[in-house]
Amino acid sequence: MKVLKKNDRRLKRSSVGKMIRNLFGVLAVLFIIWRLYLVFIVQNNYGPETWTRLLIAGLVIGSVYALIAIGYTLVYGILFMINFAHGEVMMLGSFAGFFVFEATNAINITAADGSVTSLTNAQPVLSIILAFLVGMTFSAMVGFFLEKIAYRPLRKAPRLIPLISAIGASFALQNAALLLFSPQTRNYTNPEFLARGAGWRIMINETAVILPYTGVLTMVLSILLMVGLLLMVKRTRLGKSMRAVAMDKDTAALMGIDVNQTISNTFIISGALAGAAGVMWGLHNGILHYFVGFLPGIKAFTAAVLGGIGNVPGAMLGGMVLGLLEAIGPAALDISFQLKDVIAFVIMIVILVFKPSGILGEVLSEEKV
Amino acid sequence: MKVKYFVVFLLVFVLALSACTPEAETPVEEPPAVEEPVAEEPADDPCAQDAWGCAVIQPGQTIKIGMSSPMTGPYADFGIDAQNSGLIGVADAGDVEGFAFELVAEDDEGGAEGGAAVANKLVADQTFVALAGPLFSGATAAAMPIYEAAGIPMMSPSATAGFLTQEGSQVFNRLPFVDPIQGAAAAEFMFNTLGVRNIAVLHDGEDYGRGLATIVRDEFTELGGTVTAFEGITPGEADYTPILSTIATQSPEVVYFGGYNQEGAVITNQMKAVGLEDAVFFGCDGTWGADYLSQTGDNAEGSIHANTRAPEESETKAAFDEAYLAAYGVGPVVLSPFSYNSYDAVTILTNAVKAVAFLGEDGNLYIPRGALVAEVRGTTGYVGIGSYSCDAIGECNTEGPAFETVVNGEWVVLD
Amino acid sequence: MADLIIETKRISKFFGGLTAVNEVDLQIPKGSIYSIIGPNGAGKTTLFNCISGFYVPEIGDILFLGQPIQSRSTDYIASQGISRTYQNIRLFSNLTAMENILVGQHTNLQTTWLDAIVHTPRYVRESQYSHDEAVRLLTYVGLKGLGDYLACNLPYGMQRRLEIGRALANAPKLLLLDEPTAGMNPQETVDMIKLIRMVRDELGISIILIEHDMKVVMDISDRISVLDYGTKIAEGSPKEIQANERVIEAYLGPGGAALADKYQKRRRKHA
Amino acid sequence: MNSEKYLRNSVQKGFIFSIVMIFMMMIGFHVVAANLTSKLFGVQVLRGSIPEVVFMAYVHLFFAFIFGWGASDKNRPSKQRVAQGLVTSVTTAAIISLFSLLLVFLVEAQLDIREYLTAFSADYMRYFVLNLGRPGIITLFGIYTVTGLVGTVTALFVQSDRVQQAWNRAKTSVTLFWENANSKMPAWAQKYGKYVIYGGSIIVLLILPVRWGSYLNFVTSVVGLYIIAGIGLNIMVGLSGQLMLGYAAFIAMGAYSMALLNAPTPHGIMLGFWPSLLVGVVMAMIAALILGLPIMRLRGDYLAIVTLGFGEIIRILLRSDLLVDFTGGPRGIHAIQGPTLFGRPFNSSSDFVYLIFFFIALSILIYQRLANSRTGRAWLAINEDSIAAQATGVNLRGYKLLALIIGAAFAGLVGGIAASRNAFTGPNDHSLMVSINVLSLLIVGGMNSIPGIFLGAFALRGLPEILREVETYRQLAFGVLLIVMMLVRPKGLWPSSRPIMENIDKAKVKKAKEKVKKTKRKSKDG
Repeated sequence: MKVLKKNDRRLKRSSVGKMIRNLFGVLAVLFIIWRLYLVFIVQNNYGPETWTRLLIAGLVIGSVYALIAIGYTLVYGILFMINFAHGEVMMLGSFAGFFVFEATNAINITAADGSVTSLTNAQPVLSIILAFLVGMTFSAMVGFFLEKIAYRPLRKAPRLIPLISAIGASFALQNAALLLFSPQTRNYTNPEFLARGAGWRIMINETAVILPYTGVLTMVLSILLMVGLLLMVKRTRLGKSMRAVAMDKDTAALMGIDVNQTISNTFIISGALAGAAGVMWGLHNGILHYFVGFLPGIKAFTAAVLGGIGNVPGAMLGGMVLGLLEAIGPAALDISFQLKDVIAFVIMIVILVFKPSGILGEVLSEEKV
Repeated sequence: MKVKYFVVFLLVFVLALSACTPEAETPVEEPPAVEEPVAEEPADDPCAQDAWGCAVIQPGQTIKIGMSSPMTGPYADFGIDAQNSGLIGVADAGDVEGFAFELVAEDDEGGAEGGAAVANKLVADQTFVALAGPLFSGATAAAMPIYEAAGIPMMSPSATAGFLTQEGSQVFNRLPFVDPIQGAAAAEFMFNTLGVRNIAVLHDGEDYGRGLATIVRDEFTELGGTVTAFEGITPGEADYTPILSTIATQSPEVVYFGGYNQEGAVITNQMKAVGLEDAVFFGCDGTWGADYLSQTGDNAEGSIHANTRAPEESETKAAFDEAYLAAYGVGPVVLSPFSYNSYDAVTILTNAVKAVAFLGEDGNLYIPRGALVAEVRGTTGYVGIGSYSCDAIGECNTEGPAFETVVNGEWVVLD
Repeated sequence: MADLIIETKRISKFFGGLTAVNEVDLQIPKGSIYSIIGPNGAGKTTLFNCISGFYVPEIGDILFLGQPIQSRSTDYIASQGISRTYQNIRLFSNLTAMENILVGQHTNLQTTWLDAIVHTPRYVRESQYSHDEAVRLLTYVGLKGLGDYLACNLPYGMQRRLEIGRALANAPKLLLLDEPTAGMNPQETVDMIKLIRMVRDELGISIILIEHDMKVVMDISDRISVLDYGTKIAEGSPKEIQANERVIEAYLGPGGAALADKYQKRRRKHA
Repeated sequence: MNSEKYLRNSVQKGFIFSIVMIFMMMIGFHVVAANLTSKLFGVQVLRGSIPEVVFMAYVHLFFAFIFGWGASDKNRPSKQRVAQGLVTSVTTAAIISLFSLLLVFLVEAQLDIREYLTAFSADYMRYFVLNLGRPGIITLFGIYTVTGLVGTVTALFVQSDRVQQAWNRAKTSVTLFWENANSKMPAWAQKYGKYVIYGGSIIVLLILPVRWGSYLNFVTSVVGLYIIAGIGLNIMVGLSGQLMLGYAAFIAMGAYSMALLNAPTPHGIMLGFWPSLLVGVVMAMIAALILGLPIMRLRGDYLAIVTLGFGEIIRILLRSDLLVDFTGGPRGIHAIQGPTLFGRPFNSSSDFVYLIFFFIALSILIYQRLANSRTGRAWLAINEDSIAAQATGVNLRGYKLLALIIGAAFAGLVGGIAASRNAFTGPNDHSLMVSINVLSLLIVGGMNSIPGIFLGAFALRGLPEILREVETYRQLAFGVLLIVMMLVRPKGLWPSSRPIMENIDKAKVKKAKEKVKKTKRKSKDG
């Protein structure tokens, strides 16, 4: 066989790539340091009270992102698909919680002293628990049926197919909510003691910084839920079977694990978490409409990838990092708040360029030869 | 072989397309078959003299008033509200010589692509005579040339971008006061009436809000005041405390916001929590409305917004409110601030149609398009929910806004 | 030195604490069929991966025709003339057999995407040539007429042959075969041995072979190296290796030599 | 045991059907359905008003029939199937009747729940039970039971062996006839027949844009632009396997280059259409290079999210205060000039359709040539198995980058043409939804298949235009259709096939096939 002339022009291309990458990284870091220097040393516009406020806002929004991100990550870990409709599941959960509060508001209870209060205020804890239960249950149901109808038949298909199905589901759920509930913006009526804007007053620099009750509730509850989830994944039978299915479906099936049931359970859990996030969203932010799930959905997906998709602690970390970046980033780098998503995405890209599997993601073995 | 099937498919596709809208068979550029009856009519026939010819409505057909608005996607509430209001307007309009009006509301998704699509779709229909819309400036800019070519008068309830009337369009008119007028009035009101000197200006980064905020900033600086911050927010979010916290460090007396009521309500609610307790929320006509009140509750007290100078609680308004509530279960101005404008836009158009339409001897209704365009442009002294007179470039509201504040959950007009 | 096709100088590769390849020296002469054997997990495939550039050995040099290649990228190494096959077949399974071969020719072709868009005369000439070559190669590995089959639809043995065909399309100087007869029935194995010999004899391509089937190894190898726990424990001609006690122990454990002896005797008795 | 199971399935089905029905009622779909039905019967109904009650009855009958049709399993004996149909129909009927009872109660009690569920107007609720009030409940029960059963029996008949056989026979005879006719044609016709068909279709395509109105021209050019975009994205996703969710950013590059260079505001450079288009294409390619260089290490979903982020960054920057003087901000840029060709300006809507037809043809040519070249095969190899591709000498990064750049060039082209045709571009034209739409059309149509991309573009952009009839329901319908298409045709409407390259004659293929079969059998035995 005739041997053609060899191509000798190829030099060390990979090192050129590495150089560009490093240059990119160094530039990014230098830029950030320069802006931080400007803000903290040269301008120093904001006192500690402002930073505390930003921190609070970042932590609250971060914990909501984290909860939603866990849903993405759980599903991704098992099915390797992006459940694009997850934000819509959250939105529906939020609606369910809203209806609970509307119902408890409508019921009037006459107290012993003759004053009339709504059930929401007479039994605030009960109504909040009820709202969370209903919201989580409803979202879990939506997640369950979503998997059963739109994803299960596609389990063997190439990976892009379920993604498109999920996009379709996202459209369908969003517009179903639009048509059912009208495009009107709704308001959560919180129990009085959880009124939005009310909170503990912390004096910093002789200025009162409000630590809102709803924010604290959101943070505490989401951390509790996340810890609970972690324990469940680590300790319980269900968690073990989830991990087994994530590793290898066929082998897990051979070990006697009901793969379908496990996947359904995963969707139920991720749906329930999204529902909880939805109710928290409503309690903290108050407003609710059919489009409310879209942006947090995209953000939480970003957070999940940032933390290392498929990795539960990673999703939490990613959510928190993203929340803080969004809240503090623009002020800390002295960039317009309009560009906060740009900052978040750029920093995400920088992180991913250097850690291609996210912050906590396992290094995918490059060559499984 | 496969290629052959493919060609067959292409043909089928082409045929299917042509079958879908049979009305579209006749190209719209050339005046339709009106010419022939015209030839027999006397020389002073309006159709023959008209630059765009006549719309011919045959018995059994309706006079179509179009509407182009976002009915899906993030601004669906605006479009659905406009449709709801428009339907009432059409119902109130009654008929012309026994020909009924019909509102054809199409979804333009608020963007240029959709605006052009709707325009092309609508002008293909011979019985379509006038457009109430588009709602958004982006869609309007893209659609205007198409309506212009077809001789369709437009009456937008809410497209406020300044340039829309600056380019010599014959067909485009609008009801809202334009951004320059409102911006100047708002700056003047803040500086002179309220007597504030430090304001922060926020906008939602959309065409409308940003344009307005820019004008307010410039005007206020010109008057001698200080604009402590000029920032854009990301629309659609539910937490604006970070940006409000940074603004609070400059302690402005007024937070001016150019944008829509959803973001406006969120900002109002969150101002208290971040050290802007003493600042006044100053909104625009985009934030005015019942929806804002229901979302902000007590937080709204003392905030100031711009609104059309309305004849106070007219009969028309009361009747409209009642009809809206009965038909849709919610009140007007809940879904968007433009319910009243949409109703008025449709009513002005139907009035104009009534003025120019005439019954032909063949029993068809003739609507000379050019005359209709002129009639709409020439609207004077219209009194519906608001009162409007259009000027030579199609601005129907040159009066400027009235500023209203919230007292005990009610809108109160400030002087 | 000039007659060596490839030489590894004390190369080592670590995975965390595990030493997969430990200071392995190999000198492989041009035109030979050289086998590497050893128990499972001995580091044979890792050695292949080091040579073909998937892994960079932490220590040591790899010289291909006297040039160091140990830190070069995989595609550069391939373009220099080293082709390989895989333990578990890695064909482009949704491409046709023909296309697999055409991809294999990649480094031999010079036209760029611009040529392809414009259809320059150069491109037309080259694509005609590559097409003819691919058909010839298909025939060579015994897949004539199957060129338009999707690779995944071919039977197992043919996939193995196709993989070798793809590797040959590169016009390599050195061919690394990773268990080419794994999972084959006796007839297919015999055909495969024939093919491997033919490649060496007719095309003059040096071959390194990883193989578990001792019959194959002893049959076609010129020289054999034995790896155990990443270390080379023996090297020599097939005869020498068969007699080497360390090798037998590596395969059968301590005392393995005696065991093997006994087994051989018993088999003879039965026969 | 078995019988219980299949009947239980039927009850389940009944539940699902009735839930679907109730959901449709709750979003107010029945009025639209009745409207469409009345149109079918030639009765025009004003928009926003309720048509005559008889059309509601038709809608009920239609759905009941469909439910009955779908009630039974195909492979069960007919008696069981009838039983299934009965059970499903009765379940559906019962639940719908219960729901109607609720509606009647709501109407009679004059409760207004539109505050929460917007569709529940009293008129609509009355209309749903056929304006009959309480007796309407019984009527509905009857309709759903009887019509459902009729549906089942019809399905039984149509799917029975005899009918199926007759159908198959008819089908074969038609194909036979077709083949006969084909072979009887004279030699020249057989040889040049396809050229006649090509020529004919080209002539039809050339004539049509003048014939049909501006709306169809508009739809055609939107679909056409999406076809070009789909071809470009296919190079990224289909050939080289890089999931790209920020394609709109490259389209924006092309659109804004066109807008900034060829519009009176904000810069008034007025470079002309063709140079601006070229600049747009080059800008898109440069953007792809800049994006691609640092992220070549990323794979799969990480790549997807980074490209999504890139798309959002570009969109936000375009509308930000930072660049407002340069890009026109959220207002966008309007009055973008159209092209001139040999001094003739493009002014009718059909001109742009021709322009787009030309570019579609060019794109297909370039795509086909690339896909069947060394470059295209290298991309496919990377997509199939990047490790093995690298070991055959494919420079992974180089080729991935090349795919990004070439794909982006198509996007630049699309952006430029679209901006010029709309005479407008703004940041909202380049949102995430555009990227998702292009990706969806690719997958719905079938990756790596030009006819698939045509079908996909039609389904994704043409269909929503046709669905305008159902107004606010169209996005919902679109979402549901997307799911259904994926479930029914996961490989796309027109899956790709690999080119025949060895060009062997049929006898040899047969021989080879037998050989394959034999070997397969052998290895099975072994």
